[in-house]
Amino acid sequence: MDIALARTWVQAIAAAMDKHKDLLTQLDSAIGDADHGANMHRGFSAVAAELPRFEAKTAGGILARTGALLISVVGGASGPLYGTAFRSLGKALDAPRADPATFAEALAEGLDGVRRLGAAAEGDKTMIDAYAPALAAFRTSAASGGDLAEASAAAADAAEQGMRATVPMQARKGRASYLGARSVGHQDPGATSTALIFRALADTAAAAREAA
Amino acid sequence: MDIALARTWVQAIAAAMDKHKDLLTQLDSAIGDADHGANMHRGFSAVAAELPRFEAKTAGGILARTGALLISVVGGASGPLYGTAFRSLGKALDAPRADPATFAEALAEGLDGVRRLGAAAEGDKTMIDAYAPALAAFRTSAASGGDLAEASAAAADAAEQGMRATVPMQARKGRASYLGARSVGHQDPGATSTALIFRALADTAAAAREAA
Amino acid sequence: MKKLINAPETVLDDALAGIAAAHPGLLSVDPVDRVITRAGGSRPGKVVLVSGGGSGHEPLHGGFVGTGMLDAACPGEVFTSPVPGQMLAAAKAVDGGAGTLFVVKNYTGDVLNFEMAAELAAEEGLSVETVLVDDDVAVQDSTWTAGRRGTGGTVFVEKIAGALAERGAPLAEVAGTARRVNAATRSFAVALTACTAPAAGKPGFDLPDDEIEVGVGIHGEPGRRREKLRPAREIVADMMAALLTDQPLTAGDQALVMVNGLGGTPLIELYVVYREVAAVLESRGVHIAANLVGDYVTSLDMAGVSITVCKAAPDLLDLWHAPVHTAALRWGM
Amino acid sequence: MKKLINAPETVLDDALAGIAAAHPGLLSVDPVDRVITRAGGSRPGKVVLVSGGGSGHEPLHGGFVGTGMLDAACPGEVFTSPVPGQMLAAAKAVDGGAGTLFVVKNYTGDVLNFEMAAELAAEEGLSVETVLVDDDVAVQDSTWTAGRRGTGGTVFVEKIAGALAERGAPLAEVAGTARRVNAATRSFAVALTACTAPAAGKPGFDLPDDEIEVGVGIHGEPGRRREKLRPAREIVADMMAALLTDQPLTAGDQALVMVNGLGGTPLIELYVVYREVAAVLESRGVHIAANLVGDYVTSLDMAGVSITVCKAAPDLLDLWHAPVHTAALRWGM
Ligand SMILES: Nc1ncnc2c1ncn2[C@@H]1O[C@H](COP(=O)(O)OP(=O)(O)O)[C@@H](O)[C@H]1O
Ligand SMILES: Nc1ncnc2c1ncn2[C@@H]1O[C@H](COP(=O)(O)OP(=O)(O)O)[C@@H](O)[C@H]1O
Ligand SMILES: [Mg+2]
Ligand SMILES: [Mg+2]
Ligand SMILES: [Mg+2]
Ligand SMILES: [Mg+2]
Repeated sequence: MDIALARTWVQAIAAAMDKHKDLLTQLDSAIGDADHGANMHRGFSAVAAELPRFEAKTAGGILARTGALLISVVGGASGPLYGTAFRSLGKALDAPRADPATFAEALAEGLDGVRRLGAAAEGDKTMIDAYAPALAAFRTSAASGGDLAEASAAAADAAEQGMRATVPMQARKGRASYLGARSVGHQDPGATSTALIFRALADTAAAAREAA
Repeated sequence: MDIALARTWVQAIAAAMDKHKDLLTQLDSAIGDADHGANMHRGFSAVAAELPRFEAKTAGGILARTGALLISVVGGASGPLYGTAFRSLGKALDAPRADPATFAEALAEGLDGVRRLGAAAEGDKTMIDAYAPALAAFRTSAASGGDLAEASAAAADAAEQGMRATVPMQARKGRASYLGARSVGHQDPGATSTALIFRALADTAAAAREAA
Repeated sequence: MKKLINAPETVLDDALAGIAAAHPGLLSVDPVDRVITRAGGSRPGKVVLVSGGGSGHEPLHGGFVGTGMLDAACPGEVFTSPVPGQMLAAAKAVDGGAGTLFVVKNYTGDVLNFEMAAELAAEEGLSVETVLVDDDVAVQDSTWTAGRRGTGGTVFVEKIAGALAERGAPLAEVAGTARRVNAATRSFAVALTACTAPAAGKPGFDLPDDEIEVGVGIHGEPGRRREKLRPAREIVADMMAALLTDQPLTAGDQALVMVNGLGGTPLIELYVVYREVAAVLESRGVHIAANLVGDYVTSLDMAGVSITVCKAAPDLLDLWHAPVHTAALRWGM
Repeated sequence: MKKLINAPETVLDDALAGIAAAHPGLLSVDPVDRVITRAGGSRPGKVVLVSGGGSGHEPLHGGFVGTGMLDAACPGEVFTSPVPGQMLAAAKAVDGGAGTLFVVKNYTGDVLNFEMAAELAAEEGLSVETVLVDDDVAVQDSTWTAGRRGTGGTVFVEKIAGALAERGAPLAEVAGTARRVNAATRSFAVALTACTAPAAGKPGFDLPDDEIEVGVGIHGEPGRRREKLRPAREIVADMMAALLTDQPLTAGDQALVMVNGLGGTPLIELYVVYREVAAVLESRGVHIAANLVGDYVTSLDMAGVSITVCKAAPDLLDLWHAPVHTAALRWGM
C-alpha cells in the first residue's frame, strides 16, 4: 500500500458507491431508514472531490483524511463508524508504503475503532460481520506470503461471504435491531458497503500489480 | 293522494335511499363530495323513524313534516332543497285527499320552491332536470284523465329520462359546477335521487290501486 | 379505507368528544346540538362570530373558537353543511345582545342552510349579518354559477373580524371588515392525491403517480385540470400567477400569506412551498407582513397544498397581530 | 414518488430556506452550517439547549427553537443524523458561557455524532451535558441492543428543560430535569401506511389495505408486528396497555399526554384517538393535566399516530405551562 494506491482505492470506493447507491438504499429500506446509499454516496463523493487537495506524505495520511471527511459530511451511524475506521486505519500507516502484513495490522486498527465506537460484536448483523472475516482472510493470506492483490482478493471474498451471512442473522445493533425477529432474512446494508470497500481494494491492488 | 298513501310513499323513498345509498355516493364522488348517499339516507331514515309520530289531518301535513325534518337533519345542498320541495308540496295539499290534478299543482309548488331557493334552471345539471320533466309528464297524464298510478308512472319514467339526460350536461349549479367541462359525462346525483323519489311514488300508487 | 376511526358513522361525534376532552378550559362542546363554543358562555355586549361547515377540514372551524376569533362553530357531517338548527343553537348559545356575524364559506349547501338559520335567528330576535367567503380563484365567478368557493381565506376573515369584535366594534363594522378581508383575499390549491371520505370508503378519484390535480377545492372533488407533477418551484409559479392575475399585488404592498397543507402533506414540503411563494412575492417587491405555514383548512387525508394571499391594509394587519387564543392559532396570550 | 419538492437532493436546503423566510423575527438560519438558532444570538449566562437529528420529523427540531425551549437545532439530511461539525457550530453560535445541554434521541447515528460533537465542544472549552431520550416502549431495552428509540418524548423533554433553562437554572439542574422527564415518559406508535424517503423514491414497505404496522419508529421502518386494521378504540387500547405496562399510572397521577400525527394523518382522526386515550386514563383515575393533539414529531408522509404519556410531577407541570414561543408551540406570550 502506498500513497498512489490509497488514492486509487478511495476513488474506486467512490465509484462503487455511486454505482450501488440504490442497492444500499434498498437494503436499508427493508430493515432501516432508506438512507445508507445516500449516506455512502454523499461521503465518498465528497472524498473524491477533495482527494486532489489531500496533501499527505503517507498512504495513512490519505486514509486518515478520508475518515475525517466522512465524519464531517456523512452523519448517521455509518458516518462516525466508517470515519473512525478510516481514521484509525490511516493513523496506523505512518510510512510512505506498507507491506501486506503491516497493512493487515492497520486494517485491524480500523476494525478496533469501529468496535470501540459502536460496541457491536460479530453476529450482531452489522458492517463488522463483513469487516472481521475480511480482516482474518487478509491476515492469513499476508502471513502465508500473499501480496496485497492476493490478500485483498481473499479479504473481498471473505467480506462478501460475511455480507451474505448477515441475511439469516437477527440484528442486535443499529436500526435493524428495532425490528427484532423481523430483521431476519435481510442482508445488512453496512455489511454490504463494507464488502464493496474490500472489493474496491482488491480491484485496485490487482490493477496495480498488472500495471507494474 | 291521501294520508295513508303519503305515509307509504315516504316509507318507500326511505327504502329506496337505503338501497341506493352507495350509488348516490358514487355519483357524488365523481363530480361532488361523496356525501349525497349519506345525506339522503340520513334524511329519510329520520323521516321513516319519526313517521309514526307525525300527526296530520292531511296528506300535505305528512309531506310538510317530512320537509321540515329533512331541513333539520340533512344539511348540505340537498337538505334545504328537498326540505323545501316537500314543505311546499305539503303546504299546497291541505285536504285529506287530493285528485291527480290537485296533486300535480302541489308538485309544481314543490318545484317552484326548489327553483326559488337554488336559483337553478333546467339544463344546469341538478335535481331540477329530473323534477321538471316528471312534473310535466304527471300533469299531462292527469289532464288526460290518468289516475295517480298512471300519472306517477309517467312522471317516474320522465324523471329517469331527465336523470339520464344530465350525463352530457355541463353543470352550472352546485358543486359539480366547479369542475367546469369536466362535469360532462357524469350523471347528476340529485337528479338520480329525484328519479328514485318519483319511482317510489309510482310504485306506491300502483300497489294502492292493486289493493283497492 | 384506512383510517383511525371507530366507524364511518361515528367519526364526527367521536372527534367532537375528542375536541371536548382535549380543550376543557378553552372550549365547551354540546354533543347533542353539535355546537362548539368558547368555555364560559356568552359575553354580554360583544358581537359574536359564528361559523360552521362540513367536517373534514380540521382545525377549521372548531380550532378557531376562542378569544380573538370565533365565539362558536357548528360542524356538519363530513363535507356536509350543518343544519339550520345547529347554527341557531350556536348563535343563541353565545349571543351577547350585540349581534351575530355568520361566517359562511360559499357553497350552495352552506349558503342555503345559513340563510335558513338567519331567518330563524331573526324570528327569535337576534340581529344577524352574514359574510360570504369566496376566495378560490380556481373557480370562475359568474352570476350563472354557484360562484367561487370559500377556502383558506376563511382563516383570515375569522381572525381579523374576530379581533375587531373582541375590541368591541359594532356588528356593521365587524361585518364590513370581514367583507373587506374576503375581498382582498385569493386562494388556489393543488392536490397530489385524492382524499377518502369515510362514508364513501374509497378515494374520490384515481390519480396516476406522476400527475396532480390543479385547482381543487377542499371537498375531495377533482380540480379544474390534470397536469404532470413538476418541481415545486414550477407548480408554485403557476399557482401564484393565478392568484396575482386575479388580484395584482405590486411593490410596496403588504401581504398576509398562508401556505396550507390539505391534510396528508408533511410540514417539510410546506416549507419548501413557502420558500417559493416568498421568492415570487419578494421578486415583485411585495412585503409579507405575516404568514402561516401548516394545516389550517384541510380536506381529510388529501396530499396537496393551498396558497392564500391577502393584500392587507395596515388596520387589517394590526387586527391580525392582536392576541388570539384558540386550539389552532395562538399568540399574544 | 409524489412530493412538493424541487429535487430529492435539495429538499433539506429548500425547506431550511422556507423556515428562514417564514419565521424572520423568531429564527436565524445558517444555510451553510445548517443551523437554526433563535434570532438575536447568544444569551450570556443562560444554559443553552441544542438538539438535532435527521430531517423528516418536522416541526421537530427547528419548530421548537425559541424562547422557553431550544436555543439551536441542527437538521441532518432526511432520516440521517447531522454531523458533529453542525452540532458544534450550533453550540458555539448560542453559547452563553453557562453550559450546553445536548438533547439527543437515542439512535446509533445521533448518539455517535453527538458524542463526537461533545468532545469537540469540550476541546473548545464549552461545558456540555447530554440527555438521551429513549421513550419508545415498542423497542425492548437491553444492554445488548441499541436500546429504546427516542420519539415523541423529545417534545416534553425540550419544553420542560427549556423552560427551566429560561428561568436561569444551572446546567446540572437542567440536565437532571431533562433526564427526569425522559424517565417519566413513554411512547408507542402505529402506522397505517409507509412513508417515502425522497432519496428512496418509493414507500419503505408495502402494507395491504386492511393491515397496520404496530410499534413503528419515526424513520419509516416497519414495526414490531403487522396486524389487521381495527376500530380506533381497540388499537388505542393495545397502545395504552403497552404504555401502562411499562410505566403504570394510577389514580391521582397527573399526566402530560401527546397524540401525535406521523405526517399523513388528518387532525380529525387524531381527535378520535385522543378521545380514546383520555377515556383509558380517566378510567384509571389518572388526570390529564395538559395535552397536545397534532403533528409534532413526524415521519414524512406516514399515516399513523403515536401516543406519548408522561407521568408528571408538579414541578414538571409548572415548567410545562411556562411561556413558550417557537414556530410549533406557543403560549403565554
Ligand atoms: N453499533 C454498530 N456497530 C457497527 N455497525 C453498525 C452499528 N450500528 C449500525 N451499524 C451499521 O450501519 C449501517 C447503517 O448505516 P446508515 O444507514 O448509513 O446509518 P443509520 O442507521 O443511522 O441510518 C448498518 O447496516 C450497520 O451495518
Ligand atoms: N342550486 C341548486 N338547485 C337545485 N339543485 C341543486 C343545486 N345545487 C345542488 N343541487 C343538487 O344537489 C345535489 C347534491 O346534493 P348533496 O350532495 O346532498 O349536497 P352537497 O352538494 O352540499 O354535498 C346535486 O347533485 C344537485 O342535483
Ligand atoms: Mg440508514
Ligand atoms: Mg354532495
Ligand atoms: Mg356535501
Ligand atoms: Mg439514517
